[in-house]
Order: sequence, then C-alpha cells, then structure tokens
Amino acid sequence: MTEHVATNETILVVGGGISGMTAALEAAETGKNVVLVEKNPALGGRTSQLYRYFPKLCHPTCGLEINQRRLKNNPRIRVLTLAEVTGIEGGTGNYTVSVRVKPRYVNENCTACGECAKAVSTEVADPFNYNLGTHKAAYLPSSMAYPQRYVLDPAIIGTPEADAAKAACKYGAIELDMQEETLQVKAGAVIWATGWQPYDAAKIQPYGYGRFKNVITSVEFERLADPHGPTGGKLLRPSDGKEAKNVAFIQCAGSRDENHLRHCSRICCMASLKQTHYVREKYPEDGKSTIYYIDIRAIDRFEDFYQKVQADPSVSFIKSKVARISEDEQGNPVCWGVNTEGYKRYTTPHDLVVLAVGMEPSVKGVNIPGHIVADSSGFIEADPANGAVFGAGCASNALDVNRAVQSATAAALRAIQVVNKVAKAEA
Amino acid sequence: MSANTAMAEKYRNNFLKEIEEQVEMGDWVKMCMQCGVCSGSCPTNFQSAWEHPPQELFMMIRAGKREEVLTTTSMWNCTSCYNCIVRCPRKLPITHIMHGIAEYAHRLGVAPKMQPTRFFSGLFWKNATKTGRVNELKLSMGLYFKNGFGAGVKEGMKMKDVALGLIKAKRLNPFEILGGHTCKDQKGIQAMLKKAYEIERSRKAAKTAG
Amino acid sequence: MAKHEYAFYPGCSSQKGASASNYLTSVESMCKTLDVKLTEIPDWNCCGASIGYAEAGELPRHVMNARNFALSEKNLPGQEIVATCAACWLGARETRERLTHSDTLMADTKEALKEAGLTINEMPEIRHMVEVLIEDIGFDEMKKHVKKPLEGVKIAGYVGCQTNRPFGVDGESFENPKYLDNMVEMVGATPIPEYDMKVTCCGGALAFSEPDKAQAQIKDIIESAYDHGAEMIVTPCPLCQANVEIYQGQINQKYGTKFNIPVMYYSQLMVVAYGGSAKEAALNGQLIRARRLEEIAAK
Amino acid sequence: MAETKVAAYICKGCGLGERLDTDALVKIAQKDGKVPMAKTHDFLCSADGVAMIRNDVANEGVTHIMIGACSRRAKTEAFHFPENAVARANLREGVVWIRPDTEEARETTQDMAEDYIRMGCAEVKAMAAPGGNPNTGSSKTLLVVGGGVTGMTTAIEASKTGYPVVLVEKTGALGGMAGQLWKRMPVHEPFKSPADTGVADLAAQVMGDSNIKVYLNATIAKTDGAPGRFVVQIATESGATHTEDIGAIVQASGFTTYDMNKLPELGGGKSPNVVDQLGLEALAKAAAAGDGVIRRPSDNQPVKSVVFVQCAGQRDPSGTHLAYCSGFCCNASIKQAMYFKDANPSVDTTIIYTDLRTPGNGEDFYRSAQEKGVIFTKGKVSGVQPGSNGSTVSFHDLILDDANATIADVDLVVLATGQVPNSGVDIFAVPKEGEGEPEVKPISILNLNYRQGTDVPQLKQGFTDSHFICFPYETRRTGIYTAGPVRRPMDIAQAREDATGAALKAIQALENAELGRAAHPRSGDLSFPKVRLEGCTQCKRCTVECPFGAIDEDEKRFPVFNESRCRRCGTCMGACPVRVISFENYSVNTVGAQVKAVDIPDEFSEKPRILILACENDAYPALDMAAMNRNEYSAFVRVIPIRCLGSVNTIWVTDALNAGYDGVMMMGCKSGDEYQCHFVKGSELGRVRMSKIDDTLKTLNLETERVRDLEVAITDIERVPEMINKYVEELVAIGPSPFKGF
Repeated sequence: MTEHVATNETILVVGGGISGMTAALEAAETGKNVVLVEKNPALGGRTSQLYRYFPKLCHPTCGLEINQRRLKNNPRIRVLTLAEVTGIEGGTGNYTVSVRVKPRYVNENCTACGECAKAVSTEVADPFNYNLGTHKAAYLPSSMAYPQRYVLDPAIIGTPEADAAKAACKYGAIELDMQEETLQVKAGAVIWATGWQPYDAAKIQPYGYGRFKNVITSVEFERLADPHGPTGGKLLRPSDGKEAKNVAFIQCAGSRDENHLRHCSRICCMASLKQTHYVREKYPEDGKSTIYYIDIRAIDRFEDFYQKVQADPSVSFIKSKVARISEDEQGNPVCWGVNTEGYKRYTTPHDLVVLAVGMEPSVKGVNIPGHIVADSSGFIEADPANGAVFGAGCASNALDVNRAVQSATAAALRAIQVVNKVAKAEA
Repeated sequence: MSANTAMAEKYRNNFLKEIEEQVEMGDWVKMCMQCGVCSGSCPTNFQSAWEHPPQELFMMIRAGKREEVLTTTSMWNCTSCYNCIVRCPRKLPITHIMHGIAEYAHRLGVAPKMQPTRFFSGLFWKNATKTGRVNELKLSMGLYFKNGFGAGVKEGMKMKDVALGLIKAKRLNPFEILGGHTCKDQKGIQAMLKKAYEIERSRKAAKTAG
Repeated sequence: MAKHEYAFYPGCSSQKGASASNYLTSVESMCKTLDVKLTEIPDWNCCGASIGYAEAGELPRHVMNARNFALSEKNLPGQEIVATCAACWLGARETRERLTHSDTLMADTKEALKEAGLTINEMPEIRHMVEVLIEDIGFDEMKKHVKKPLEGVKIAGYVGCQTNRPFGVDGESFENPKYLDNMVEMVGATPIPEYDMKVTCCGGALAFSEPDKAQAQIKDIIESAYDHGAEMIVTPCPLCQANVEIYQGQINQKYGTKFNIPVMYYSQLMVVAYGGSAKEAALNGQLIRARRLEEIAAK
Repeated sequence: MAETKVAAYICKGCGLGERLDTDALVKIAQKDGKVPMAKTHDFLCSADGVAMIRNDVANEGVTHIMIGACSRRAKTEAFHFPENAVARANLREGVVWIRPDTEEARETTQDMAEDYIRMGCAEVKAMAAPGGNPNTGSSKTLLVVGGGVTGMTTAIEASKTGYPVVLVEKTGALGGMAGQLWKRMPVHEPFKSPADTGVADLAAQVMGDSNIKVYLNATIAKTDGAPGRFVVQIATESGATHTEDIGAIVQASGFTTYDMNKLPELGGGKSPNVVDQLGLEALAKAAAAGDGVIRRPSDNQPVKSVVFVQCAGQRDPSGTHLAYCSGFCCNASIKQAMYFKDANPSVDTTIIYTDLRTPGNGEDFYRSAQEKGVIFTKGKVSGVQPGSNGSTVSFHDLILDDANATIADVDLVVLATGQVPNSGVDIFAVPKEGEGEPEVKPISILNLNYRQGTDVPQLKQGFTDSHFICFPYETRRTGIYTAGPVRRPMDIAQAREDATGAALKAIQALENAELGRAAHPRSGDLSFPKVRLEGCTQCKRCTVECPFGAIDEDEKRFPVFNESRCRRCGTCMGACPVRVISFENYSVNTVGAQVKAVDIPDEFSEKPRILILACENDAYPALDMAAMNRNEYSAFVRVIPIRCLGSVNTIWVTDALNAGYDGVMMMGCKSGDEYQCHFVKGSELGRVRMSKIDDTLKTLNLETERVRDLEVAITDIERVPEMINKYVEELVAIGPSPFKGF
C-alpha cells in the first residue's frame, strides 16, 4: 500500500469488508489505482467476525490472510481507515468524493508493540465482539487487524490516560492532537460495498432480546464460538456463564416479515445449520440443537450440508415460527409455538436461544450520498441512473460470502470499464 | 335448498373462493405462509387446544375442507386478544378472519348449535342493538337460561355470589330487568341497521352472481 | 373554560348501575382535578364490541360506531372522541380505520346512516382516556396534583389486550408496555415492571360463555401478580377489571387457591392520590375492597 | 546482475534490545552468517531505519538484505525492497513474544534469536530477487465457450472493457436455455410479475459488436498453450477448422435439464400433459404467439388447472436422482403459475413444495403470486397418474398431515426438474467396478492438450465450481474460468453477475501472463519454477502432481513447464527426487541452508532442537497471532515458513534428522474432501510424500515419532503452542537424537 494521487482514472471503493477488499484487489491486480475507504480502524468487515464459514466450516481469517497479503504486495491500493464517505459530486468518469477521516491518534510509526495498552487502564466496549466484552481504550482491533496499528478510543482523549499512553510509546506513534479531516478524493467510478448490519433484534418484541439475557443473536453466537472471542471459544450463556448445551435457533428473526424486513436474508438458514455444528463441536456428548424454521433455504449446492445436519441425531427441526419467548425460574428461555407440520403445540425451555437475525444494508439506499436507485429494502439496484456508482456485495443484495465476492468482482469490472474509457479519452 | 347447500353448490370445488367472497377479510386467507405464529400466539389455544388453529384452518380452506371448517368450534374460541394480528409476518387480520368465518358458518346455520360463545355472541348483538345499549342483566340472564328454565336457575345460582356482590357494589341493577338504559332514537337505529343488512346482503349476493 | 375538552363516549358498561360504573365515577373526579371537560355524546350507542361478531356482520358493526361519530360531529363539532372502555375505543378506532381505507364501506355507511337522519363529513380522532392523560396532560402535570402519594403500595400493572393491541398507546410495545407502571409510579406507589402477565388475555367475553377457559387464564394473571408480591392489580379496561376481580371466588373453589386481590382502575388510584374521598374514587365499587387505598383516602 | 553483497540489519525496538543481546546477534551474523555488513538500529522500521537500508543499497552495493526484526507479516510497507532479495528473521513474534521475560529463560531465548539470525543469513544468500517469467504470451483476446446468457454477457462485458472476444456456440443460434423461456423472474422493484428475458437484446448486442467474433455450429477441437498464448482450434459445421490466438478462456457451457423420463412415478414421459419447466415455457411461447391461452398438449383444450411439482428428481439423498437443489426452480414455478393467473385468474394453480426457496426479493415475488391466487401447499408428491380427462396428483400434505391427499382432474402437471451441468469430461473419473463404458460418453468441451486431461477438473456433482468460499473464481486451470450454471446451479440474474466477474478474472489472467506474474493466490509473484533438465530422470512426479496441470511432457518424456499456468506453490519442487526444480527466492537450498544453519547443541546439553516447517498461509500466521496473544511455547523449536506442505522436499527432513534435530513438525492445511489448502492438492500431496518417510526413519533406525505431520488452521492460536509443547515433552521422553555431534 502506498500513497498515490487519485485521479478520475482512480476507482474508489467504499467499505473494506470482504466485498470491498475483493473489488479493490481485483481492480488493482488488473492494473488500476484504487482508494479503499473503511469506516472501522481495520479492514475485514463482518466476515472477519465469523468463526467459521458454511459449508466447508473453514475459517474466514484464512481468506482474510490471503487478501491482506495481496494488499500488502500491491502498491496500487491506498487504504483509508476510520473514514466515511459523506458526499459524492460529479458524474460518470469524473467524481469528487468527500471522505471524512476520524482521528486514530496513532500514526504509521506504530509497531503494534502494545506498550500503550499496558499504560492504559480504561476499558471500553469491544464492537468487534458485538460489545459482549470490553478492551483497553488503547487497542489493536483484532489479531488480524490491518493496518496492524493501535487505536486510541476518543473516550480517553484529554484525560491523563491518553498522556500515559503517549508517554509509553517509544516511537512517537501517538499524536493526541490529531483532528478529524475531510478529504476530497477524485474518482472515475465508485464501488459501494458497505455491506450489511444485523437487524436490531430488540425490535422483535415477542422474543425478548434485551429483556432476557439468554436470548442472543446469531452474530453474537459467532463470537462466543470463536477462540478470539470474549469466552475464548466456549459456549457459555450470558446470564450465568452456564454451559449452553441445549440451544435453540430461531429462523427468520426479522426476515420475511412485513413488520420488520420484507426480504429473505438468504444466509440465515445456512448460518444456523452451521452453528449447530458449533454446539456439537463444543459438546460432543450432550450438545443439542433445535432449529425452528418456516422453510429451510439451503439453496443449490448447500443442500448436501442440510442433509448432513438432518442426519445428525443431536439436531431437531421444527417447522414453526416461534410465537414468543418467556423465561423460567432458572433463567432458561422458553419457546412457545405450534409445529405446523401436523399441529403440535410446544412450550420448550432451552439453555440459550439464538436469533438468526436478518440482513439489512448498513447504509440504506436513501442514505447513500448521491441519488442511488435502491429496492424497498435499501439494497442498491443495477440501474443506469446510478451512473458509475456500482453496488457490490451485501450493499446490493442479501448474499452469502461466495456470492458477495462474485458480485464484488463483477462490480470491479464495471468500474474498470469506466476508467478505461476515461483513459482512452485522455490518451 | 338450504343456504348452506346453495353456497356449496355455487362454489362447488372452490371453497377458498367462497371464503374470499363471503367472509369478512376472507381474501387474506391465501396470503398465509404457514409459519404458525398465530396458532402459537393464541391464548385459548394453549389453555385448551383449538380443534384447528388459525393457520391450519387457512390450509384446510385452501384444501377445500368446507364441512370441517364451517362446523368446527375452533373460531369460536377467539377472545379477540389480537396477539395473532400484531405478530403475523404477513399482516393477516387473523382475529377478524376468525370472526368472519364464524359469522359465515353461523349465517349458513352450520355452526355448532351448542357452542356457548356462538350463542352468547348472537345474544350480545341482539341485546345491544335492541335498544342501542347493552342491558347487562338481561344479557346474563339470557345466557343462563339458554338451555331452558331449570338449567338457567342452576347457572344463575352458580353466579349468585358474583351477582349479589355486583349489586352490593352498585355495578348490577336488578331493576334493569324492567328496561334499563336505552337510546332515545331507537327507531332510527333499527332503520339504520336494517339498511346496513340490506346493503351487505346485496353486496354479497352480487359477488355470488358475478 | 376547561384546559381540555373532549366528546365523551362512556360506553354501556360505564353507565349508572352497570359493571364499570365505578370506573366512570373515578374518571369524573379525576378529570375534575385535571381540568378536563368531558361532554357525553348525546344518545350514543353501543360499539358492538368484538364479541358481537356472530350476528353483527361487517357493515352493521361499523354503522353502529359511525352513528356515534355522526352524533359527535353534529353536537360537539371539532372535538376528539374519548372513550374510557378498551372495547369501545378499539371498536370505534377499527371502524375509523376501515372507513378511511374503503370508499365502498364509507359510501354504504353513509347510506345506512341516512336512515337515522345522520351523516359523517370528517373522521374524528378516537382517543382512549390513557392517551389523553399521557399525551395531552403528561406525567409531569398529572404528578403535580398528587397530594397523598400511595407510598409502599405494590401494584401490578395489568394492561390486558385491547388498549394494547392492535393499536396500543403511541411509543409503547405490544409485549411490554410501560405506561401503566409509569402511572403507578406517578401516584407514588411501587410498580412491578417485571410482572410477566401484564398483556395476557383475561379471556374476554369467554368469561361469560365459557367460564372454565377464561378462568384458567385469569388464574395465571392473578397468580403471577401474587408471585411478584403485588397487593393489588390496576388496569385500564372494564372487562379486564371485571373478569380479574369478580371470578376470584369461583377460581378459589375450582383450584383451591386463596385469591383475594383488589383490581382497580388507574383512575381510582389517581383520585385517591389526588386526595379524593373513597366515594369519589368509587372504592365502594369493588367486590374485593382495596383496604390500603381506603385507609389512605380516609387520612 | 551485480555480484552479491549481503547486509544484516537487526532491530532493537519492541523490546528486542532489552530482551536480547543484539550485539551478540551482530557478531553471529558476521561470524556464522558470514555477512560483510551487519548493523543494529533502535527502530528499524522508522523512516530513519529504512533510509539507512536504502542508503546501503544505493551507495554500498548491498543486494541481499537480512532483516532481524518482526515477523515477515508485519511492517511490510516499511520493509518493501522489490529490487532486492530479502529475508526476515522473526525475532519479535518468533522469539521474545513467545518466551517468558525471566532470567532462566534468557539463555534459551538468546539461542533461539541467534539461530534465526543464522537461518536468515543462510537463506538470503541462497536467494535471488525474482526477475519474472520470460516465457510470456501477449494475446489479449478472450475465448468464450457458449452462447447462452452467460457467454453473451461475458463477451459483451469483455468487449466493453476493450478486449476482443471470440465466442463459440455449438448450436446454430445464440440464446441457450434462456432463449427458450417466455419470460424470466423480475430483477427490479416491485418484483411482482414476470419480466422480459432480455435474451434477444443480448444477442443483438453481440452480433452488432465488431469486437466480438462469433462462431455458430462450432466446437473447440483443440486448446494448446497457456494464458496469454493459447492456440485454439475451432471446428465448424462445414468441417473447416479455424485457429485463434487466445489470451484467456471463459467456459460458459451451461446446463441441460434433468431428464424427466427418469421420473415415471411422477408421470414423466407418460403423458403429453406432464411437462418439465422448459416444456411449459414452450407452451407459453406458443400461447403468446396465438390467443394467449395456454393449452394442454393432448387435446389443445385451454388449461383450467395446473399443478407444479417442486424438487422433481432433486434434493434426493438416495443417490438415484440429483442430490442438490437447483436454486432457481421455486421462482421459476412461481413465474410460470403467473403465466396462467395473469391471463385468467380462474385457472387453478397449485405449487406443491417441501421448502419454498425464494431468497432476497424473491419473497416479494412469492407474496405477489399469493395475491394473484396461486395456492402453495407444503407437501411431498408421491405420484402423478395421468388419466383420460386430467391427471391425479397424490401427495403427503405435510401441514394437514394427510398422507393420502390428492388433486384430481389436473389438466397440466409441471415437473420442476433441475439443472445438470455441461462440464465435459470428468478427468478424474474412476470407472466403477463392473460398469463398462457409460451409455453416453461425455464429450470434451475444451479439448485441452494438457498432460492432465482435456477439461477443467470438476468439484462436486459435475459442477466446475471453485472449492474456495472467499475465491469463487478459483479453477485449477490458470487463465481458464468457468461461469454460469456449469459452475453451480443458478438463475439468469446470478449467471449474468457470474459472467461479468469471470470476464474480469480472464482479463486479469491475460494481463498478468504478459507481465510474467503469478495469478491468485500468489498474485503478482515474479518467481517461477526453473528446472535443470540435465539432471532430470523423467520420473514424471512433477507432471503428475502439479495441482494446476501446468507441466506437460515432451516426446522424450521430459517435463515441459508452462510458467504462466503455474501458481508458484512449489509442489513440483517438493515432488522432485533429484531436486532439479527451484524458484529464485524459494528453493531446496533456501530452506535447506536454513535447516543446516541451526546450531545443534550436543546430546548432553538437554537442549533438543525441533524443526517446524509451517505453511505460510495458515500455520505461520497462527504462530504469529499466538505470539501477539503472548501464548508461550518452547524455545527448542526453529520455525521455517514454507509456501505449502506440497513444496516440502523430503531431503529437508532427512537432512534435519541427519544433522541431529530431535524431531520435525510439519504444519499444513486441512486436506481431504473439505481441504483448506490454497493450492488445492498441495497439503495432501505433501502428506502422501511424508507418509513414506517412515521407511527412511527405519533405515536411519530412528523412532517414527521424530517426524510429526499436523493439520493446523489459522485460528489455532491456543492449540498450536500446546501441540508444540506436548511434542517437545514427547521427544524429551524419547531421548536425544543419536545423530548429534556428528
């Protein structure tokens, strides 16, 4: 990664998750200059917070390692972290994009030695772990963090803690007077890859997320299973740290629901099928999973994964949208509902309930700077009216990783087509 | 030919269409995706199982199980708590559909005769519309005496304490039996309702014809 | 002139000598304190209630409510309609929704109304009394008038169904509405926010037609109140109040329980807190007397 | 290139200065490492430190740089010297971060650091800065095989990007399967009704594009060469063969529908009134051409009732039919039901499904169908009995739990059969016992003139999909990408997206080929395998084992390296028994020299030495992250990162054991069906090779425990240190290697 001046032959990629990184890398490896804008202090996005991928059960960090190596070796990509796009002016082949960059308070001198963290005692919520845990106010976002550079939480700026951190750094890496700045970046095309956010489970009132400690979301469950996570990879339930051996997975938590998300989020069925594997992996003896579903959407080649899980005696499937959750004296969440296959009523206690929360675009169509055509869920549509702003990955649809990467690769080509035209015109 | 057989004839093998045209909110039935949230949300279904919970009724309607649907006691268990409505991911007005199917079965005279709520429901409406306002005493008496005088006295005795309590608390007026609260313009109300029934009947007939 | 004026739709159960007459009494004294003027809609009629469905049919049901709208518009032009009864409020609001969204239904309704020499030109707002209290008066104003805080009285807020679903009070959730707890707190008593039966159905009209089914549900509602240490239950709904209060004896017989918990209206709590007499609060209207409140009222 | 001058730079930052005797390290570099120039710096990755190195390169003629600082994964921007050979001795993550900061640990920690300096110096000397593969081709033309939606989209997108395209279609017209559809499912708000397929428009664009050369009624007779320099022979109907110079290839050979005649129990082939989805599209097209009424084939009467049977011959675990779900069929049946409802709402349309699969906005399409009166029934169809006036569909109604549900007098039954990929010859197919030749012999699509077979390897169920979730375009034939339903079951929308992505990858491949650069996953790598043919014994291991089919054989059975097909994994190098294959910056020597550079204490020292060969993609990062989390492990191990387990040459292991190492740990990625090796077969081949090492151990009469093959994932930050420490204990128990001190 190096600094190069952005021109209208540059491709600007918004979002440094797997889609944004892919789009940036594919474009750069085809010889184009790219500016990659990420709002978090490190690249990786949503997938870097997953423990395993379906259907291979391999680890997202493995692909992230490869992509980061591609990035480190490629001088054509300029990465801006803690940066957000606030405006897009101009048109196809000639955009000026305003990028607001928040202060990191740490410069490139940082060697990630960790002395600043030792000097700081303030703990702040750890968003990488969906706030299930905390970390120091001087922190490396994760072991895979790229750039591998510490961050100071604004909470301690102006406090003695910050001075202590500065004093602890031998390399002059800490700059407490860093200010927020807004850059104007020229670009011929923009790839919008801001990805997705989990639907706010608290809005699904009958499930009592927020009221019942042992009702959590599928993304939080990923962190529990991950060795890098707050429990060091143990499936312990939040209320009392008890081992969660009897786990319920509730599908369509927000999705396929006109009171919440109208669309099907596509990934949740596979994600829950995958997560039953976590339960079995951690508790081979007496782990037990129950999936409450409307339709199991193990689409195309994923079907065999579904068939494998179906064959597993520790997993049971109940065709039912759980009506409500209550809590019993032991703090077990109790699922109430009717199995619609032959009308069987149930009120079943579990150790832990995992809500397979739906996907919504992190930036809804209407909130994207510029006039972008999006569907009713806020996903960017492919539309000539969008000029050279191309949606990629989950900003364009509810996609699994594989499809998101395809989408990002396609978006890269569309952007390249534009900057090639610009180059031709200028030649 | 009874109203029921007439309708059965008319809609032969398309019970769904019959429901859509003849039942209030019936055109929503096709929108159900069988998630079962209504059945799971229904309080009486958990206190004392419905023969067929809402989502199953919807499926039975699509499957043309006319007889079973119209004669079941199920809908009559609805307490109008509206849990199903607020939770349905397809926004089906389930409470109203339940009432609608019940009303239709009642209209066709195939609803279970002895279903107490069916009886009370009719009784309530007659009571309320007779004078424009509900006469709670007559309402309860009417309910207790539905199975004749003897049964009525027995029922009434069961409720003796409750009744006396209410009277003592001035929340039940024994003299209501002699009239009680009424609206002034009863003539107007009757005429208005008569018209309303006419219109509704003709609208439904129109659909049948169409 | 009063601070707030509304067209009032008391509903059948609130009439003199009817099952919720104590509700009306307490509401009247409450409104006096808060300077709210309720003018009864002349010759109003029954809303039909949800239970009327077997005979009501669609149009007649809406016509009944529409008649009240018409009367209100004619006699109390420009005033919002306020109901104290959950069923009346819901019935009227449903009619309002349906008529606004269906021109046919509107036309048919007007045609029927003609027979009673009435018509509707504009749809009135239909408010429940608790909406008026929370949105128009506000907790701060309500609190100002508290003279005798109901200190140490632990009260389970039982919201029930029809003031809560499908419309509910703005900003409240269907599963865990908080306004009733807030009102309990406002009058100086101790709420029980974790009371988990607050929106469970009392069985509604089935209490009459199929008592066994309804009473099974009522039992849970009362049991949970006791489990949470409540010494009384408060509700905004006449049918809830009646069902939960008057069958306790029968439930005790059937299940061998020893239920004897007073079930009050929010308006009764407020009147007592506002320094009103037991009579003004219609405490004599309880089958199960609320001794604690009577004591406070007597002070 | 100027003569070699090696310099060693040792950083004192990040606690290295405090925890290690860096002056001793400098001496080691000079004495044992034999480097003429060795320096320390307090903060080597700082601008000043980097400037010092640059200056030595510019003014002191330094060509080879040995950096003793942090992991090669850290500070890559600072230590970026593309012109030079660079080795990194990992003193931070590799030494001080995994060792306790105690007096008693100090000596062993220092030993460790000194060895890494020795290894770094030895390695860098054996390296050269890679110059790039000279054997390049410069064709910028894309070959697209298949003229369906996928192929046409690829061609159009590539042309739009400025690259000429040759499109080969075996039939007489463009359009493929989509060309047979009346309409497609909508791809824009409001997702309520069927939309135009857009096929005619695509075909027109292709035909009107002077940059796209179209061969109809044509097939690929032969494909020779490599990315950038493919030579493709195209056979046409006339019998004439045309030769095209091609840079990269996109195979969009599409699918055929599953043969419904294999489903007699569902009425397949039993009645003209039982059709598959394509059959219905034909009826709909005919209707559209006429009065718009879809008629039943048997008697041309208007269809009044139709039943759609989902998953017909699909999602079948028994192995009789397709095991997978084709993904598009639910939406397709919904669309087709709308054909009827939109024309005449009184037609009864029922879709019988087990799981309705309408992802994304398909949910709106589903709702729209319900609004239009399409009836959805969750059930399993057990049979379709065609009769004189209509068929009877028997099914198990799963909601009403009625095993004997039926729908009678059905005018038309539509079987939603799935997609079967046209992926050519399965080059790895092993004919099953007893079975002779399959009834229809698969016809090759590409006719690759490759040592390893004529077509692209298949992944599962005949699809040529990538095995990698993060990298959907990974085929095992560099510069050849497959797209559309041949790769994975998909609908039109996804096929078009896929086609566009494939076009980019193909363009990228031919551009890289011209620059002599590697493709993914070592994209940009300029090193490439060099072979000393005079030493070659024609054993064929490299040609057989190369996971990417990069190596052919000449008539004298010598290996022919096609560098631009190569992915630089080094599997050939690992396979070669006579060690004649090497890369400029990665060879038997670069690793071997490191193995030998380690100072082996005598058997009385109680300081065992264990060699760890760690895959640079997963195991090495795992060790780094273990260090970042300060998970300590034994000071007796010496870690060497390798490109892939497949590149491990057994000589390294035997050398190590001969040199007196007490044990060797090999850390590679998961192999087998769910392999996680980035070079597909690399780790598997490496393991097969190592499984044979036991014989060698016996001949040396050493315990088999002395070589340990381990599967390591990148998340094993807790597990790896534990494994290391356990292994060290085991070896201590066994006792020192008898080969010490020789």
